[in-house]
Amino acid sequence: MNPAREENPTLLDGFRDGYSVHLDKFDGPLDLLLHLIRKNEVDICDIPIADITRQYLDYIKLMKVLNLDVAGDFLLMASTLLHIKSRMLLPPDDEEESEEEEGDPRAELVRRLLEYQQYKEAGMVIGARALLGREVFTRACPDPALSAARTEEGPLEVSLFELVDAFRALLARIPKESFHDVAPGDSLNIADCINEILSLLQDRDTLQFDELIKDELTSERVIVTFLALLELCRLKLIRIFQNGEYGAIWFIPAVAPEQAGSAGEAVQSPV
Amino acid sequence: MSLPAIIESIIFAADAALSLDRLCEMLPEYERGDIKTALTELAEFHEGRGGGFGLVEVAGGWQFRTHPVLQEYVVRHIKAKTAKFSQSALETLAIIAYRQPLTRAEVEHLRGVDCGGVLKSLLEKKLVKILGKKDIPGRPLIYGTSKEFLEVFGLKDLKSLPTLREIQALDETPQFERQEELPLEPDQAPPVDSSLLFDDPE
Amino acid sequence: MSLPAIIESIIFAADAALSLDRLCEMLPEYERGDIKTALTELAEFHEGRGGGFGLVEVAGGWQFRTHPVLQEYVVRHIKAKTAKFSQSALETLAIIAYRQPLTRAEVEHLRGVDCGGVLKSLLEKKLVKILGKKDIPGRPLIYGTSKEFLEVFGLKDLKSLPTLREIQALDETPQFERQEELPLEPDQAPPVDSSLLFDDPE
Repeated sequence: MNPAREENPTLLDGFRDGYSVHLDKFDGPLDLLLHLIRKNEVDICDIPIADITRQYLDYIKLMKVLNLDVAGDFLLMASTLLHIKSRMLLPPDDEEESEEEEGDPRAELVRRLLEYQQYKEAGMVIGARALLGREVFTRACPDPALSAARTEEGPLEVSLFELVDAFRALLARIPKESFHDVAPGDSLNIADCINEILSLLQDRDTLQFDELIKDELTSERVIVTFLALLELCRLKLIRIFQNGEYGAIWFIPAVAPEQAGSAGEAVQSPV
Repeated sequence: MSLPAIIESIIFAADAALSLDRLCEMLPEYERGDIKTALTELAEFHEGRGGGFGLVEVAGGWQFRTHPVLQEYVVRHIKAKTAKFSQSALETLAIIAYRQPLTRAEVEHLRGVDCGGVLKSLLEKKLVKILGKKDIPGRPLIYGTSKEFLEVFGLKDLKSLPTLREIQALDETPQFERQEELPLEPDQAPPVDSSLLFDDPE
Repeated sequence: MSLPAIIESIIFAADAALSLDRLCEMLPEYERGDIKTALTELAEFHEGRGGGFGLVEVAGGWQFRTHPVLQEYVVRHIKAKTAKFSQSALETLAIIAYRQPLTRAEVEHLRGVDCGGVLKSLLEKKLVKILGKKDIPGRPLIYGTSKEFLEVFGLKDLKSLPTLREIQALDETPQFERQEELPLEPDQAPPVDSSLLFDDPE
């Protein structure tokens, strides 16, 4: 056992005194650090970094002893603390000072802690409000007058998350081979690109190839855009023009938006 | 809090009319007679103030109801009720959004059920539109999402649709396994009686 | 029938909060100014009469709601939602509420911990919504709070959230210091005088 622990009260001594803590309740490394700072009654702006680092590491060991999952975030913070501690032990280096001397190596951590503390408290304050369904209730009984007539539907209300989630649930349900492109590669894929072109064409009649790639002139982008255009051409959704040799490539929607005919009838038509 | 206020809040939040018996059961700390008096007084109070609703006794229970004379106004609201999406509408819309342009047969292949009705209602709601006809035998119609679709979902363009991968990423925790061996000092943590640690002070 | 009574009946019968705009739409025969005045007067009247419920402005709309102090009695008949908010859920919500729009990475930077799971459950509870994508490399999703957030937390709008400065000031009063000694779960924080926090209909 580390003899130093005898002199310095640590987190573990706290446990022996019957002070109990919900080990798994620390909401991340910043939360744990704040707890240690409060427990040691030190100034957040002047953290005794050696002490706090030691207690922090003790805590992580404790989590390991208890076979709790030590999340990567906790370990990341441990290395940050050790880094700060080592920088504070070093005598001030003149050269380094000129480069990046912002003063205290703890400054960034203190800033994060203060900011985190703000939101932690804000969370407690909003959580203490009188919440609908918990402290406050609305009328649960439908008015008889309302149940009499339910006719038209009002505006649609659905969230984007519900839409994606519905799609995700669907994908989970059906066999993979039903899809031609289930898992699009990285950020770029033809389907996205087709969507992009279609949405641009909703507002305008003509588009230039260059416009589609101007933001992101990479070979991947050019190829994907080109393939998307070929696909749209094949589907006869767009037509492509070129103003002479080496001229700009233009394309226009092949079908005018309103030309599609009556919706109801269209759906009924044989597929 | 006063007994009438208590009774009012219970009846207000209840999902059906409440009988005197039931109210007495819920408020054992009050006399039945007092509860009964409070109910009558409340009913009289609301009738007298000429507001939009009153406390009435119906089918053996007490309930707040809007006044029949105001029904004309109350019913105007019905049309404002926001429409909820059915699961099948949502699924179909999702398929079209993520796989457009595609035909009805392709939608149905993915969902495994007939989608004519759902598709029709999506077209009527103008969330989906016909983009053209596919150049294959039968020349089926090709569908895609509309401008209204973007408006309903508050999207700037189709490119802003979240990808599946992004939603799936919410379930994944970034891994820091490699750091496992990082900074901890080699000495062992002291043995701790772990039963102690979870002592809940509450 | 008087305008206040008409408005009262419409709001009372409605199954969601109704905005001033919506009310004006439904009552084209009345002036917007008169409707607005009637709403304020109604809210004051209900507050003044000390009944079991009041008219409050939430999420940009008006709705009758029970008074928080009567919770104890109301739940004798109906079940309160036991959905508790964990500390991480509240922290994440607070960050999103105060800093929106922001990405998952930004939330995680502020909390110092992975937030995928929390974020997903907030999305599922509809307290948080996807606002779109940020125009930076990788085009990450950006999040914000929803209308449901305002409804559940009884807020008129985002501006009625206490400012972070006000919250800090709270922390400096001795009243908050007592929490030092408490177990670390926010659920067990002492009940804050809810009348303080309940939005007065204004």
